[in-house]
Amino acid sequence: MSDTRVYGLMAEFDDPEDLVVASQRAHDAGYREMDAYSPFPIHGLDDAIGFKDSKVQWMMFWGGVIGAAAGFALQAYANGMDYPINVGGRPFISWPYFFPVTFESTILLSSFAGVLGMLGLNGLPKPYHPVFNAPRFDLATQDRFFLCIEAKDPKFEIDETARFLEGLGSLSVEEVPH
Amino acid sequence: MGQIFSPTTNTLAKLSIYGAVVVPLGILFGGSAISRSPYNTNVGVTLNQPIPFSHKHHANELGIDCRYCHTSVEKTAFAGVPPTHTCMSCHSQIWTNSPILEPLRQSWRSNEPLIWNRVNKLPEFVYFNHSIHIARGISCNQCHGAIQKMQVTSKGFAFSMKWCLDCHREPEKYLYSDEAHPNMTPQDQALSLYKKIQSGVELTPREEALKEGLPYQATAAEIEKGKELVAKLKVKKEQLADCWTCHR
Amino acid sequence: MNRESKERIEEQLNGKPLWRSLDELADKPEFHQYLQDEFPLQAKAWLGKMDRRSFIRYATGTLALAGLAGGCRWRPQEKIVPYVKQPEDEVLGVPVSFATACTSRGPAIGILATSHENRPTKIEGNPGHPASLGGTDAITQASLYDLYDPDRSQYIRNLGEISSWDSCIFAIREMLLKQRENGGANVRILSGTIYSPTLHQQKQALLKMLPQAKWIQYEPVTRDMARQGAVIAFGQDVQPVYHFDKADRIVSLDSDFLMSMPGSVRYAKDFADRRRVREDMTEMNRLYSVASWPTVTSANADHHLAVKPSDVEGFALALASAVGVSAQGSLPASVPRGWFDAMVADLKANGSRSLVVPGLHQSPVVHAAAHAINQALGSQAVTYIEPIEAAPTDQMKDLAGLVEDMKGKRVEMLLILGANPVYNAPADLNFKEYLSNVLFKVHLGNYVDETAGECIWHIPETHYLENWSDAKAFDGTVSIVQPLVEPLYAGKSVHEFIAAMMGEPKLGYDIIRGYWQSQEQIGASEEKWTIALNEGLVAGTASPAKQVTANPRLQPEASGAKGMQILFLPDATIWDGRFSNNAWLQELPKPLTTLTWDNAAMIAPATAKDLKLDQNDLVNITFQGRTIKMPIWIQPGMPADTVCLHLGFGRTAAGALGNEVGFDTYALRTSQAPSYSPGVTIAKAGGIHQLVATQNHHAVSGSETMDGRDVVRSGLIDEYKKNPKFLNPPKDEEPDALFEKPKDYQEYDGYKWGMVIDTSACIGCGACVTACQSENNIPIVGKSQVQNGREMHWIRIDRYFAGGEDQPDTLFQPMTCMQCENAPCEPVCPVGATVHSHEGLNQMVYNRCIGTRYCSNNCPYKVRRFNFYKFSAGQPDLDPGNYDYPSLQLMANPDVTVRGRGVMEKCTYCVQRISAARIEAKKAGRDVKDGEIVTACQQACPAKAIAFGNIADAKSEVAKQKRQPHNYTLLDNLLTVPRTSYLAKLTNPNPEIKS
Amino acid sequence: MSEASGEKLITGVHDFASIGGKIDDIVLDQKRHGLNWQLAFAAGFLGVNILLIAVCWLLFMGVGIWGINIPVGWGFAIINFVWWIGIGHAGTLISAILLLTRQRWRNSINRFAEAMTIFAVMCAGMFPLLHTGRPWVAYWMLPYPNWMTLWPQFKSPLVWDVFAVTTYFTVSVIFWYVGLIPDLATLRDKAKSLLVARIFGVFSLGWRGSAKHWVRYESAYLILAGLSTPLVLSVHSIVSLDFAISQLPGWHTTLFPPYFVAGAVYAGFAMVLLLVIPIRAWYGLKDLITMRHIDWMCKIMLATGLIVSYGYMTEAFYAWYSGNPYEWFMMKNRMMGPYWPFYWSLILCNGLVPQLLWFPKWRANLPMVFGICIVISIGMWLERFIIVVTSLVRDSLPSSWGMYYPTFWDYATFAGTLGFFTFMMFLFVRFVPMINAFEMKDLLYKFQGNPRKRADAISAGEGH
Repeated sequence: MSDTRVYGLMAEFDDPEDLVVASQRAHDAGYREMDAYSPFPIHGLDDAIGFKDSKVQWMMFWGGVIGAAAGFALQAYANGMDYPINVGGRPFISWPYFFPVTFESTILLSSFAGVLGMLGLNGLPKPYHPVFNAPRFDLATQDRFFLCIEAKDPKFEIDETARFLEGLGSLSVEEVPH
Repeated sequence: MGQIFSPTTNTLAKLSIYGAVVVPLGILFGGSAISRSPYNTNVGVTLNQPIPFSHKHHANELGIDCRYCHTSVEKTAFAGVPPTHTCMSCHSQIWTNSPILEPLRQSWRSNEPLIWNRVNKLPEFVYFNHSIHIARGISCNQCHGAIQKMQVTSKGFAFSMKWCLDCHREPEKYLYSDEAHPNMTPQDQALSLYKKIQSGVELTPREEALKEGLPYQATAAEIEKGKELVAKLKVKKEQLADCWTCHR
Repeated sequence: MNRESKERIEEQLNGKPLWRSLDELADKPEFHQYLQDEFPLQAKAWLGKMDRRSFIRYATGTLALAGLAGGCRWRPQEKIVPYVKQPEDEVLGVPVSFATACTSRGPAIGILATSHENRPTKIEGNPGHPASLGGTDAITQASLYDLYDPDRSQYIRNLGEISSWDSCIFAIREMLLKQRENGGANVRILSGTIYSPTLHQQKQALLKMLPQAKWIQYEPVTRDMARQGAVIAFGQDVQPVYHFDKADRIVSLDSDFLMSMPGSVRYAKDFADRRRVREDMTEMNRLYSVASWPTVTSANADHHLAVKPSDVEGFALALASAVGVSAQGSLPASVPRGWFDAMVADLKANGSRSLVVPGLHQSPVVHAAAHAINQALGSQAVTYIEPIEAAPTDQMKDLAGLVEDMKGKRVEMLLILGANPVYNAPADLNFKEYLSNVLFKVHLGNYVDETAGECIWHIPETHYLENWSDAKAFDGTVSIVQPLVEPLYAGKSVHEFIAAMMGEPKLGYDIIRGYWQSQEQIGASEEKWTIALNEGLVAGTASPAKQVTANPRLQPEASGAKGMQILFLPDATIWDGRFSNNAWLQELPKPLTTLTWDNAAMIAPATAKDLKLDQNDLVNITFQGRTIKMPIWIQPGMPADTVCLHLGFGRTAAGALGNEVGFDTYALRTSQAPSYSPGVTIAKAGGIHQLVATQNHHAVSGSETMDGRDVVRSGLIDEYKKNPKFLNPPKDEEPDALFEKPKDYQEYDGYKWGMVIDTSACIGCGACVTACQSENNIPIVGKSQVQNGREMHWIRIDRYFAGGEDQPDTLFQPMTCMQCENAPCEPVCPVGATVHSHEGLNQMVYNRCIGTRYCSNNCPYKVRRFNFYKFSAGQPDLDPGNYDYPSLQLMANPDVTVRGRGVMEKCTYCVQRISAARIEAKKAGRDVKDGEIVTACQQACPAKAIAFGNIADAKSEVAKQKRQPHNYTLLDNLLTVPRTSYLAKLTNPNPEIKS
Repeated sequence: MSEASGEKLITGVHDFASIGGKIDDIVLDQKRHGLNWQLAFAAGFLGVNILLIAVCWLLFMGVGIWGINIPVGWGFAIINFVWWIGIGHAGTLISAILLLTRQRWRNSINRFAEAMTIFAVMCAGMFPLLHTGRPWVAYWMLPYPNWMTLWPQFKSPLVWDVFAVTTYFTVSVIFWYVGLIPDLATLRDKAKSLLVARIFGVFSLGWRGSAKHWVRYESAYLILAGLSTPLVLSVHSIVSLDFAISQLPGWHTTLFPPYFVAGAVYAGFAMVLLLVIPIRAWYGLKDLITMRHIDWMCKIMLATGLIVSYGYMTEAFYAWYSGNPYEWFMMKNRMMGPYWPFYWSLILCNGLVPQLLWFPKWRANLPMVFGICIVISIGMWLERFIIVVTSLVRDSLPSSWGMYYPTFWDYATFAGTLGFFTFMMFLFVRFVPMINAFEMKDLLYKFQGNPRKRADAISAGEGH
């Protein structure tokens, strides 16, 4: 049964390893709706909270494919079909000549897909987010490491969960208001 | 320092994303729409002229042949604008004291030319030749719109390069010969349209479109005939679309 | 300035056509008012504006003068201004051409002048005229610019103040009446050489009225020497006419008969006709040249010797005695004996088909000797006629006499008709100084020049395209000069002036018609008159050959002179200075030197070494006590110990463009030594003057630069007879293209335009360059821009030397856009502004060009030209002087876009002419005939070295020439497949002479 | 990268906070920017003004104000374009290629180098635009539907340039910005005033450092790097095709692409060092940008320098070996023609001087390194001059040969872009964290574990 008064409970650690261990144990304990926060990427943290995602890679791949197709199509249509013009006796459609632009458009669309995809999937831009309500959360981008179990987790029960988190050797556990 | 933005900013953020997509597109399409509108092309926009000359009246109601005033239209690049003398050849007899013709008489007396505002204008680097188009039987209305309907003359079509190329690339869609009068010269055919309109004979759909100054989609059959005509007139399609055909 | 007065005038101006209004205006007080408080130049500027107004009035419809303004609508509403009454004969937009004659350089050259809506826009040769045969020279082409020159004199001036025709003629009449009392003893008239029968008659009439008066003719470049030579040889003055078509062996005694003689244009054709080698025509003439400076003629010679001016005489005498004329004189040391003997043998062997041609600036003895030699050889290639000057005299002597009279204050009234003695009289006469002794001086001329500045009255003279006149050609044929346009300014022709002065004012037409009324060739017959006008010549006026026999006493005069010699010559482009303000001629690279906008002291490389002089070094040249400072130009092919100075530069009152260009060499020229003389010293003055040539590299074949480059091909006719393909050896391996042409281009069955240039026929005179400039609205750019390599000529004449520096062989190669089928310029253009047409033209679309200049970088022939500034508007330093200038707008060819700033341009094969012909053919339902399309360069070429046409038509001239075994394309290793190809240059040297 | 060497990448005793502080305070504490900054910035600003004047005059008069002519259609504009683009390449190389090859030492300089790339490409981008005769219609090089039915001519290397350079610029900006997001978030959270916090807040897009974010973030960042690598190689290859595609002796050679890329990296690293050496001193970043970094950059310059020199030799060799008189003359003309001093000073600058970098003691001598970098920058500029000008002045037909003399306006425009570059660089230094803080923390953690733990351990030891 979840709790709607708060967004969740936020535990603070001062060591990356502690955070990984804590997350792992929270996950083992059956918590699912949770997230860990750190100033820099920590290897294994995603597995610890049981998070898998490879959408970005695929978006970039397809972005590239579309870019390549569009790039070549544009040139073939423009110089080959819409207004074919003889320049120095070269063939109207000539892939070696069209390669550079095709290549560049591949890169361009792929990187757009990647970045926009990454932001989109991360739900950014999102200037307001409840976790910022946590009093010490501004350290999350500096030198502290946080684990937040969210209230929407079915297993979430405020006192129970608080105790559980303190048991993980956190420096402090605080409520994150909405 | 905790929360620095209010929840509404998230909505703003989302909006800004849509904006980033919509606004540029809007500018792009809006711009091109304007550039194709009469505001830019002057199609159908009438200008103040010293005399409100009516093609409707002279060409259609009176049925004066185009060549009476535009003498060199089938001989040279320029159609030619009539000298005062041409107008006076009639107006020394009729409407001799109508006020709207005063500028004309003034010009005649003082040997001062009439100064008209130019309606149809191509850029300096485009070289258009009336005579060859007439010699292919292209009606005036094909480019100038429904002249015989114009109380005051205005531009019939926006002379865009694409528009010219439509015909220069596929002349077979526009060249035709009048079934009714097979052995009429192309020149006469080009200028016969008005006589037909006046006599009220049955017009072919193509002629109907020309009369209205509307674009016309040639039928498969007509295109076939057009192809034959192209071959007969030894029109070199490829050469027609070469740059130096119009630009030098 | 006074606003309302200006407005008032402008109203009146708009009122009536230009040409009448100016005359009338000149008398209106506010007009004077206006012009006083306005600088003349600005006055000109807005008078110019009127030109444009009236021009618009006359030219309905759109004329492409505005350049590349782009197609946006935020432009002033354009007007259409039709005629009130349309002239009967005029069909709008159709150029009309009239036969008349160009008299800019004196003797007539028959021309057909093209006119668009009453504006002369192009000058072509008159195929029916003996002096032209369809060809022209650069000066004739450029005479069109003179008509529209913004700096032309536009008002009658009294002591520099604007005055009126009436007050002027009144003053002159008054003076004349006074002078009549003593039979005009104190009246002198000074004119240029008279070639006009009518003018001659008027002269006689005037002298009848004033029996004591004297009429002097003076021009800096005369045939005084030739005249004296003829007298020595024949005891009378006759003038030779050469028939190069009948000459197999030609010896040029320091003559430049291909370029700077009366009749040169005709001579060039006759000469070239004998050098056009074809598979089935391998007989060539042979030209020996003995020259004191490198000319187009010596450059085209099979054997050429560079000798001092004075040695020519020795050579002539030696040759004379060698062919059996009694003459004393020994062969100069500078001439190799073996060379000479072989030549003599060759001449004798060819007897009557040999010809010796003396140079106009050579001494009388040389002329006499030449006549004697020709007679001794029984040459059929020369005939003798009455001189074409109406009254041949010793001009230098007469001028000296005039100065004497002025000195002695015996001259009270001096009428100077079209002459400019203050500038070009010999220095020792001090003409300017003594002119001040004359009270009443009148000057009639095209410009307010140095002389006008010294005169009381100045009257603008009409251009030959503005007036009625007549003139004799080199062979005596008379042409009627008819106007194509009313005088642009308050001009009077010399005929009208004299008539008015004598109290019977008449229109030019009546004067000329009146004269011919009295001549049996035309008489009263209107039909004959019309024919004469239409054909551009009066039938049966060619002077008949005279039978004369030469028995000259030939004694050496000048020969054996020691030390450095000085040589004065007219300039190749601006002649004696009369064309100084002609931008086209100033910018036209001079043959061989490719020098522009300057003259220089030409010396041989060897001499330069002796004197330790370098290109551009300023030197003091001292001759007979006078010194001028000018730069050195080191020219291969100059004889040692000779310094060659060209006349006509250093003007002070030529006009905005001509002033202060080059150095005034008249300051050294004396009446004793008008052409050449020893006794000159050259001393380094320190400092340099940057001379500007369009081709800075004396690329000598076999040298470092030409090393291995297959650029120009030339060889001996004997080789050719053995193996016609010897200049076209098969490639060891033919490289083939990496790609296949688009189908519809391979299969296109329409016209395929192509060009062939016969380098054996091309004499390198540069007429084509100016013709192209005129036809295609090519702007001039000025010295500083040419120096920076930004000249705009679409066709250039490349000049290569072969052999040593002292007496190199010269090869000319006209270069235009090659219209390559695999054009390297095309694939690199990012916007497709230069692309290929189905007819094989390399199209340059100005209005699409964004100006990356990549095409030019990638053009191996470097024939593309770029508008680095708005050259067409005179930027950056030629304002006024280009197509935005009102009077010059009238000159523009309406069928060609005037290019704006930042776009590339190049030769188009005169596509406007192709289009016109194609459309006419289409309307007539036929194909374009061979020869129906003639490019501007081809039409102008006096030697007819250029062929153009449809190479798809095997019977066309161009196709025939392309099949010749010595036809080759330039840089074919690059696989550009040019449509322009060359016929290799073949020479016919004497096998006996080992070089 | 071994642990041992890795540790040397951060000197001095640091924990997450102190490293963050060192980087962030430069931005947050504006008082840190003293006279040095002001002087450098003033110089840059002067340059910007020169640039503005030069460009206005150019647009008013036309390209005639430059020294270009026929035959030399391209002059300073294209030389500078290639030079600037080349400089840009070091940035991408450092951030992308070194990331892929897991060269950890890149972390302290990549942000800086990327910024340099962006500004260099801006400078480069100006020239092709300005050098056209009619810049106001230069947009015709872009494909857009129009009622002339005209398109760019895609077979032209100049259109490839347009696409390559714009793509390169866009991707570089994206890459740079993505790298910035977490650091901007840090600044947001450290900011003292609400306004500053909000500004950084807007730009950091609400980054929270969540594990889920990091996963996607890292994969996107890595693949971006993967894309940038071929991109950077392609860009200069394409630029080199401007020459290689043509038929001009001296341009028409397949050697160009690799040798251009090497040259680009060469010049780029020189520029990075020119900027890094003073700035690390001014802003006390010696702990983060250590001598080892400089040492490695010197080695890379040495390597690329050798490649470039090899390029010169190959060029000469093939000119001779081809047996093509035009090619061979071109080579002789470079060495002995009117521009011979340029060629030999090029060999000196790019070939000989950098050989000093073989010696560790020179690589450790900062003034010397700085000097060498200047020499290399000049040398690389000369290389482009030689390629563009000497090939054009003496082409196939001796009749059309000319000379090229740059004018005042050529120099002014070039100086102007140098100023613009400095101007932008120092704005960047002042308002954006110039070192990638989160990667440095990561680096610190990877090589030293959690510094606080270590500190506790030490104190515990003392407890005994």
